[in-house]
Amino acid sequence: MPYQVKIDAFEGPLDLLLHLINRLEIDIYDIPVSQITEQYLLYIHTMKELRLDIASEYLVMAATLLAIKSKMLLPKHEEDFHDVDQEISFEEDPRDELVERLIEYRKYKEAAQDLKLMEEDRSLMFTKPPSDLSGFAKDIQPSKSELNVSLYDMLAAFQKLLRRKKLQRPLATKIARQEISIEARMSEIMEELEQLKGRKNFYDLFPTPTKEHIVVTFLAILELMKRKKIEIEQQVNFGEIFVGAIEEGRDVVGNY
Amino acid sequence: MEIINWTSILESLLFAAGDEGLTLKQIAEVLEVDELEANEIIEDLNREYAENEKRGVIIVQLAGTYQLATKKENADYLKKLVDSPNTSTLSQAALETLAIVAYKQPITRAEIEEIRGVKTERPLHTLMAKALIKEAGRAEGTGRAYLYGTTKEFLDYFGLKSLEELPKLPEKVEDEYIQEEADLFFEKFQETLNT
Amino acid sequence: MEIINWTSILESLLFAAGDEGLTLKQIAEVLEVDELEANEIIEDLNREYAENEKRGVIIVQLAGTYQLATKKENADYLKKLVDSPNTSTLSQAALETLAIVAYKQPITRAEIEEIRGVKTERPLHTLMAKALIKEAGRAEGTGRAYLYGTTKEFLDYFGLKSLEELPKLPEKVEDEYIQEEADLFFEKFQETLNT
Repeated sequence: MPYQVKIDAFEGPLDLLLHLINRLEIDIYDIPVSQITEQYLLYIHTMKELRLDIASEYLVMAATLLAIKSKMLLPKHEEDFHDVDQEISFEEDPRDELVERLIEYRKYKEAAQDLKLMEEDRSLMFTKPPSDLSGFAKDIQPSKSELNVSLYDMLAAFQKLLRRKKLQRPLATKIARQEISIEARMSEIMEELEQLKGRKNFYDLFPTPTKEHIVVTFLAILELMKRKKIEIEQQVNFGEIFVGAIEEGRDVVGNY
Repeated sequence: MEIINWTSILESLLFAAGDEGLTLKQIAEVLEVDELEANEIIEDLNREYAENEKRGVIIVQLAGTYQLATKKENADYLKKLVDSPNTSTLSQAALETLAIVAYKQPITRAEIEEIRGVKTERPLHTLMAKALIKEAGRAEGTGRAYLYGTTKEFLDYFGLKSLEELPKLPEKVEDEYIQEEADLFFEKFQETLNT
Repeated sequence: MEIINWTSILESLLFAAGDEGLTLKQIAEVLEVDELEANEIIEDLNREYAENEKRGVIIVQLAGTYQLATKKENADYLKKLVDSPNTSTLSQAALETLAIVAYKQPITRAEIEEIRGVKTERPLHTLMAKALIKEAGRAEGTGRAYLYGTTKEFLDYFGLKSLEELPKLPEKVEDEYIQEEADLFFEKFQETLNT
């Protein structure tokens, strides 16, 4: 299976080029094409050495750079022709299009940086969920009509909820100290899985964010695997892990 | 010398804790003072609330926790807010609840409240009345609480053919792995350059 | 004569509304005043919050609503109480994509990929799932590709009142910035080496 990772610390060929331009302290409006091409290819080569999948965009850019390089090396035979309108031949610098793309991309890269700072700043503010106002409501049945929301509204509400940093619950400390045995956690997990009648995301088996609970849960899962009560499935590296109960009656060799 | 505004910090804490409230112990721990001092800060803030007529909240003690609550004398306005026609479409509370039910069904009310951190009776009621969710059996175990799930109307309303069409939630964990991998690669890459 | 403490009532309302927030219109309606007066009451309360150091909250305007939030300077204390402190932030790919959508909306995926120079399916997916962008119609012409635009949640997430508050897109990036960026890069690189 190919090593499926985002191959680089860069966001694509343009980002890589910008980085090389910065590192080599090159004027973006006057890029020495052969130098940058050499550096770029070195990078691609290294990725190959490491047997990493190289996104096709990187190869396309390599080809583009080579094309520009060869265009710039071409002896300008036609120059005599263009004596009269030199301006046109000046405009046709083979690098122009690339430079334009780099500058355009850099604009948004910087804007992304601004957004990052804003994200950070915003995260310093905490809000609270809307209070339960049922005590103030008249007891009228809400009507079935007049719904006016979209799927996005629902998703947004959910994200807001997830984003809302939940403070520790006052009871959390008590729950943490209430020791749960591996055996008990095992039956809990089995009960959860059987009730579900399907597979459950591995991470959903860790609802309580205390170290003890996580460790106990983890050991419980290992033990259940050993006893062939559950099976774990992961389709790709770093993909989601699913846990499912092995149905009883299924032919399983076990020593329990 | 830096002056620490204890009451300001306490107000921030109590505000963010919302209906869950905070215990004296929690407050003392976060402020890094002993419980006696914490108690004084609480009283300080509460005095400010009680005496300053511009303030609309007070501190109440409920089930061993301190929490903020709106002043009773403003109840009429809160009633008006609830009945205001502008709040008659699905509220944030109802939408949150609906999303939780949609993604985590079948789910009990207690589990929803665990996620939301607030009472969820009314939003559930609203959603049932609008036929977006329904009772879908009972949970195992003590209490045998009702389980909630979405309805056909829910799918119709959002133009979904099936629940599988719900947008997938982003996998946080996966992204983190990718970042690690990227770092690892970068490190290796630099090594090869330097050799 | 009965004196109505407008700021007290407003504080109660904003507290109860939480992060659902209230629009100026809602506030005016519930208080039974016109929007100009409502605005004055809001400013009055916010002045009290800003000037009184004992206060731990402020009024913020997010995506067209007013809501209460804790003061930024108390963040360190609040973080101590947060359940899972490793909050996920957006990846670089997602931020870049989002920046392009924000400034060029409505925009198709092909146009975004043209600017970024890479496939952008995954970041778009993440941003949709996080409700930061949405499908905003279809482009004219063959294919009728989806157009993407930002959502209200986008404004809320970045602490913006409206899209107009977005920082201006730099027409020409200064060299100074490039240098800074390079420095940052090498700093990161060093970190990677040292770990």
